Amino acid sequence: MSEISFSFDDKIYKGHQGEPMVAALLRSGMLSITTSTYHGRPRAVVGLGVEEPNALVQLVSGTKESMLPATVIEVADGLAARSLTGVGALPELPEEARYDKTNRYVDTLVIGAGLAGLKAADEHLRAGREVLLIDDQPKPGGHLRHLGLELPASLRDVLAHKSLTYLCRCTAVGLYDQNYIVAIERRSDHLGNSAPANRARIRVWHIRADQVVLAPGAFQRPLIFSNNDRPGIMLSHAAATYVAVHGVQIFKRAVVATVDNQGYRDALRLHHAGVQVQAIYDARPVAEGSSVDAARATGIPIRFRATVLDTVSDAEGVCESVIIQDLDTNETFQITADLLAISGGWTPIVDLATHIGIKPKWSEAHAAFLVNHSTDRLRTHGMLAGDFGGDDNPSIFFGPELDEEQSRHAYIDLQRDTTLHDLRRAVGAGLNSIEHIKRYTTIGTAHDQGKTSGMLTIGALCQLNGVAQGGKPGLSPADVGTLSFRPPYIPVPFAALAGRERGPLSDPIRITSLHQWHVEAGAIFEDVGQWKRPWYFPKPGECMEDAVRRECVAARQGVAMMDASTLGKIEIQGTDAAVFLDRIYTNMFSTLPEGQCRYGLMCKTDGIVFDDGVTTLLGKNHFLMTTTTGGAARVLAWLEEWLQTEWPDLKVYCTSVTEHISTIALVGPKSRQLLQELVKDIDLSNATFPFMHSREAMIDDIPVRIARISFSGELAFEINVTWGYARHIWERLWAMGRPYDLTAYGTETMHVLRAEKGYIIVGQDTDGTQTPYDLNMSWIVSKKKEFIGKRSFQLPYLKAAGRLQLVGLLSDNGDEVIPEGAYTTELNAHPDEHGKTRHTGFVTSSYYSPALGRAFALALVADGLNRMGEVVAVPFGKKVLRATICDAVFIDKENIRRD
Amino acid sequence: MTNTHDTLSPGTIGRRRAATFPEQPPRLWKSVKPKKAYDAVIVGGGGHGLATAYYLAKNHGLTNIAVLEKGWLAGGNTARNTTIIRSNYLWDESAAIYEHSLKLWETLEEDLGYEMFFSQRGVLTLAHSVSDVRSKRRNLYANALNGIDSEWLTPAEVKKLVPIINISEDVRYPVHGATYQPRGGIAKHDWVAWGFAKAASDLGVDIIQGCEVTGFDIKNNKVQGVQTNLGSIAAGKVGMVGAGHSSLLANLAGFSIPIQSRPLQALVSPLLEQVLNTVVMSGAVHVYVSQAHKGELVMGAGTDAFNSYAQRGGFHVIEHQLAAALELFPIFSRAHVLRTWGGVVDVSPDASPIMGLTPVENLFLNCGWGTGGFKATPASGWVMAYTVAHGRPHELNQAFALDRFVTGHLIDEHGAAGVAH
Amino acid sequence: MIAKETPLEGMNMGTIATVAIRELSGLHSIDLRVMPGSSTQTAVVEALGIGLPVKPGQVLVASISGGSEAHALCLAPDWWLIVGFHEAEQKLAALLLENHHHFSVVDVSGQRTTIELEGPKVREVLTHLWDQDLREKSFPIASVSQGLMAKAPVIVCHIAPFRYRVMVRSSFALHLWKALVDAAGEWV
Amino acid sequence: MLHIPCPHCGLRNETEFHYGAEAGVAYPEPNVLTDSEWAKYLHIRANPKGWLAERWVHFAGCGRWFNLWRNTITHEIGPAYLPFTTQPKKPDNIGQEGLKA
Repeated sequence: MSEISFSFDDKIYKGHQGEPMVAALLRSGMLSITTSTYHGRPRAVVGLGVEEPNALVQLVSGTKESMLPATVIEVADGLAARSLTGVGALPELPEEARYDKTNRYVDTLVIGAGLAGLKAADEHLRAGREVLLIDDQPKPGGHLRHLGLELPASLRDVLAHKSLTYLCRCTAVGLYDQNYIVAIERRSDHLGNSAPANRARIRVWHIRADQVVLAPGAFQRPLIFSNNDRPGIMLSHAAATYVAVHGVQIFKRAVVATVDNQGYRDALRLHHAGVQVQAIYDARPVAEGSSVDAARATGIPIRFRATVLDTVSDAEGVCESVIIQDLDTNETFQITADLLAISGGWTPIVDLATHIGIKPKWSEAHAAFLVNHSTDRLRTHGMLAGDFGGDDNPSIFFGPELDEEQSRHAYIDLQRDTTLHDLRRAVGAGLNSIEHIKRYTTIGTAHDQGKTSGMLTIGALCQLNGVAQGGKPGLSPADVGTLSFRPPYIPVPFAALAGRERGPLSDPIRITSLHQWHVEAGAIFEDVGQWKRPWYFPKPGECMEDAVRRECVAARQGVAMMDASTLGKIEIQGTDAAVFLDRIYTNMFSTLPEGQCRYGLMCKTDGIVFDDGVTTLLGKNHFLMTTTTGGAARVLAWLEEWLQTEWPDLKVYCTSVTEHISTIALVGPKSRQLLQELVKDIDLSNATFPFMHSREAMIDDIPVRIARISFSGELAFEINVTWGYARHIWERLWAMGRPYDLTAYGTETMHVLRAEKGYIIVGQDTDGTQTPYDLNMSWIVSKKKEFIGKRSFQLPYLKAAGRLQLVGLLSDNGDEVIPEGAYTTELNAHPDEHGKTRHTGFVTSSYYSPALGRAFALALVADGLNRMGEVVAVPFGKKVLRATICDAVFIDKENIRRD
Repeated sequence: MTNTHDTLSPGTIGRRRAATFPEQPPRLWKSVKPKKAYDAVIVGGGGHGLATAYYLAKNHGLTNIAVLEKGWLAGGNTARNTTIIRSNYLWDESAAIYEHSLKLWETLEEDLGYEMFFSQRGVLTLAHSVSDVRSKRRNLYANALNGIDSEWLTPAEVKKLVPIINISEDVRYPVHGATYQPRGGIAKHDWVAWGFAKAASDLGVDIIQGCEVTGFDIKNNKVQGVQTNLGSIAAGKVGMVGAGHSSLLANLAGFSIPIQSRPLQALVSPLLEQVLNTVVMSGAVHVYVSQAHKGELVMGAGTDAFNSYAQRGGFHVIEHQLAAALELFPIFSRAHVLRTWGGVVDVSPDASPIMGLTPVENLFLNCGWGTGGFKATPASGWVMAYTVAHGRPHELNQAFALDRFVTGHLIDEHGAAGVAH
Repeated sequence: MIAKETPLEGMNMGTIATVAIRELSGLHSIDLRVMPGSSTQTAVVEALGIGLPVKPGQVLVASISGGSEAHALCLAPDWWLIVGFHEAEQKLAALLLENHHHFSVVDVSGQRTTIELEGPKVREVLTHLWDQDLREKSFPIASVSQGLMAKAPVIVCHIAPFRYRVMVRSSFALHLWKALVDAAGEWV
Repeated sequence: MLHIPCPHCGLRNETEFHYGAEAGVAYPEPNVLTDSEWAKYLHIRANPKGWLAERWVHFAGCGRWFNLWRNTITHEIGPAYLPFTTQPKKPDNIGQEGLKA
């Protein structure tokens, strides 16, 4: 292991590449590395891994991770960190690291590369299965690593098996339905400065496994006693590992307090590493086993029915001596110790299993909650399943009885600084559910999510309830139940979960075949769903208002063109196509002659307008439906739903051609003349090619379909052409249109033009509450046939008087464009005693019309169709405008211009 | 007691301790065993049920009442929501009840004598497209006529209020503006329920946990009481306030309601130095975020697509939500997801609640709050207490009756106002 | 002849040593819808002169006149995409006029474009964006599947060893291209 | 992320599907219904705790609608079946991941 330097709280430390940061700090004598979140008490490392409640740091180097336990940070050259008091900081620096995600399907996923996991992997490999083995440590072996032992050769062979993939530094953070596992692989932090720039720092694995094996191991748990949070008090397994494996030599005299044989094993390791183990205090009345015998043989004094009651600190708050209580006589005595190693039993890591709702079961024999599970899909192995190995015979003991004052310093959750006293208060307040107690005390809600404090809480509640009920034993942990564990198992950076969905990749951008032209022409775009649509095309120096006026004038007086390709397009074929459309649309399509187009409106079953568009009968039993831009997918899904689930007898097939066909709208009195210059094979005159007709034609040997459709009321042609030729056609028109001052226009001008004609936009002039009647479109509601939504028109409210109806609105001041969304009121409306003013409707669309030379609006007004000519008030901000209700068609009511 | 808690943030970079909570009172509520009979029984011990019981006792003098909770008190959606409080709804009927609620919130801590960390830090609702702006502005004008405080902020003003927001034009869905309700904010959800529970308990209401209703005693189409796992309980009147389980309760009483139960997920980060003093919502990109009193970021997601009572949802919903959040708040990239969880919300066809009478006499219904029920807790309790006490709806819940689905008079909040968080 | 544009204009990047990503320009494709097992399907197959795979997910490669290959992709029980068969529509034209046959044929050549990925890292790149099972046993050569890739609707075909085609809706093509290039960041 | 068995495409992730609520609610003859019967068709769908026969559409895949037994408490997936075919009987708890409904 190469020696490197890293910094912690601005001081330089030496360490071995890859070792835990806390090991290097401890070796340097750095014990108290932070102070606690609320009480400001000095705190040092307690554990070995993600369960660590105290040693939280922020990375100052690299990605500047906001909060990590220093137990899981592998030191590398250039690493810099600073201590935290349980509150993270978010630096306002751009995140430059890459994050990615991947998907993996596998026969067997084994979580945990300790002995149990490796053995399970071996079994599955032998059964001919492909195995993915993930483990959160840098190296396989689990506890073996903490013991400084190498893997046996047989297990090294497992790792080398061709059907096994092993991912280290990879933590399963969530187990979801149908064996879906989310895991987080840390790929570059441990490399420090030598990490390749293009390497994703964290990879999120989405794993789907036929079988999942959970072998996550267990955490050692602490004990509850007074002043149990002092630096120098450590879980025994952690203390022994730091001393024996990582060469930490700062502890001279140790005391071990235990409830199981693990304390003996760790005492032996400390002893062999040169620490003077002064005594083992075992809460049990008796202990047996090889580790007990071995401890005895070394001469370490062992005392049963004794445990730690309190600790005494030096001026810095560091543990200096320990007060031991005899559990039978309650006598106490003091013993000096700079290390108090605690072994409170094991808490198997049940988290993942509980994510999908499995309830852990309390085992008296193990003094632990276990998940012993074995189905075809999910199995538990190792400590989680109760295989504690060794000679353990743990006691259900969480700490001695403490008085009021002692309980104020007996910490349950070190990160949250919550004490036994806090628990007592919670119980005293009448709370008996562990969930209430968690919420009252905040135990288990900090960075470590109660990995060590959860079980202590349960233990303490058992004790407290025992006291409350006036006798022992009180509740069993089985009665209290566990806290609920929720994903993720460890905190996961937002950036990792966002993964690749950053910036432009956060949501697809959809573009048309003509997009690049629009970009080059300087278009300003608007987002319409996922589409980028040109909003307007400003000339140099023009503001939006200028550009839109110019575009409007061109369309009404000359010729203008827009990209209408985003409209949804659906081919509908089959002998029942017309019957089908009759059921879908409120109006009749079975009467539509071939080669002609018809505007249609569709409702949902509730009678509310849902989409609209023009449908053309291209040939026998062959329609082309257009939908709104936003409605394309919705409408196709709607058609398919009815065909598949209600009317399978109808012979109809629907196919989306939204992208296959690009649509160019050529609009204006000069559009025919211009287009005829390019179209040689058909006559575009009104007599041979009337309004709402569709024709096939050629432009430059490119087949196009031209329709006399107008969304502006002007003479207009929609040119449909396959995606690959759209730009050619557009540019040809553009070139040929120069003498006509052909003008490109965007959606804003389209909106003005259509509003001048009173044409609705579904979703703008409707809000999900309008029937066709409300939109003054009774003409489109067929009386002769049944269609979806018709029945609902009979519901009382849908046919009630006073409904909002679509009308025009002209403000007294023609220069003033009424804000869209503004409400109408009666002229003399005033706020009532509650400050509310009754309104009568609202403005849906509002623009300045160059053609009218004034502003105008569309509005939904109560009973509006019967109130033509009436004046309403439109209050907004501090202003009140007066406006007159009028017909929603402002231009060319006689429909002369379109021909 | 309002608007004082936000000053705890030093607003400077540097190590600091997290804010602490004040001590709780020595006793919150008494857990009791059910009596044989009550004047009224409220089924469901969440915020709404407890508030109903409290106002029944306080406003209507009915104290021989019980709240029956099948699990632990307020352990359902009350414990699982993201605590956003606002009243700037689009439709008059919605605005009226949510504004009534907000007014109650403004004096609730004093009324109950219990601190709930109600903090009027303001709620921003972002608009990300031209059409988004149009509908948000309509909302703003509607609020003005309904006497509800609401302002329009330009992107620059948004940035001034929430400096960590990215208002660049280059993000996938840039901020085009926002409505802002200064009186909106957050409260500490558990404490709200506990406050109502304590106050109700102090007024003599029996709070009974671990009591699951398994049936209704109905004679001549009139409710006589409920059957529970703890035995039969006679009741003159019964209020069903069972949130995600409403349709099951209705079925037990012999009728059907238009409710689907869906998972709604939320998440929280570890404690962070204060960076966000305003609640920020964006229906368009599914971000609902605030930074709680102690410093954790609290975020809500959208509902999962399918019916479920499992109190958990899919992780993809969370991943998608975080991607959207980072677009708006690049500074969050180094924050961590500490914990995710799910609730079961009852969703009605028009995303508005259903409150009032049922086909069974003396049996009353309050459900369908979907993703937005927390903010309505006081008003929901207020009007339900009235409805239970008088056997007819309060003027504020008249429009939310079950029969609106027959008349067609829906109050369609998802049509125009986006997500009802 | 006027050149037909494609959404990605023949963009290509990467190397076949790891992964090469390129647009295949101008693949003709038609959507064919017909009731499986019907006499119409028999007639359609006869008129086309190539077989149709039976199960959704299958690809049938057929030699057609001129020595080129056509691919018939079964996308649903009654839905095929026929790629690279220019004469298909023409061959079916007469049949369409017969009243008793219910089927539909739609030229969708412009609806999608095809991105081909090839190289030893191809699966690693794809699995970054594709949440379906790409293991050989689940998705062998001559398999096809529809789904979402970087939220864009796509059809994925396993064409040959270490060679896949992703047919993407034209409006999403540039988005998907960027996503693929991003996903391949560690290899190209 | 549910893993849903499309009858045509096999197991796929939930994100490829849209949900369609209770299965087997046929479109009624609208004009013979009272307003309240019509409202029931429009708005009321089963919402049981436990097994629910529900509709899904594989929108991102084959585009086909199908029905599925699924448990709303445990998220166990039961058999899928096509519209207009006989509904398989309500599953016993198959004990996926050992959960009991």
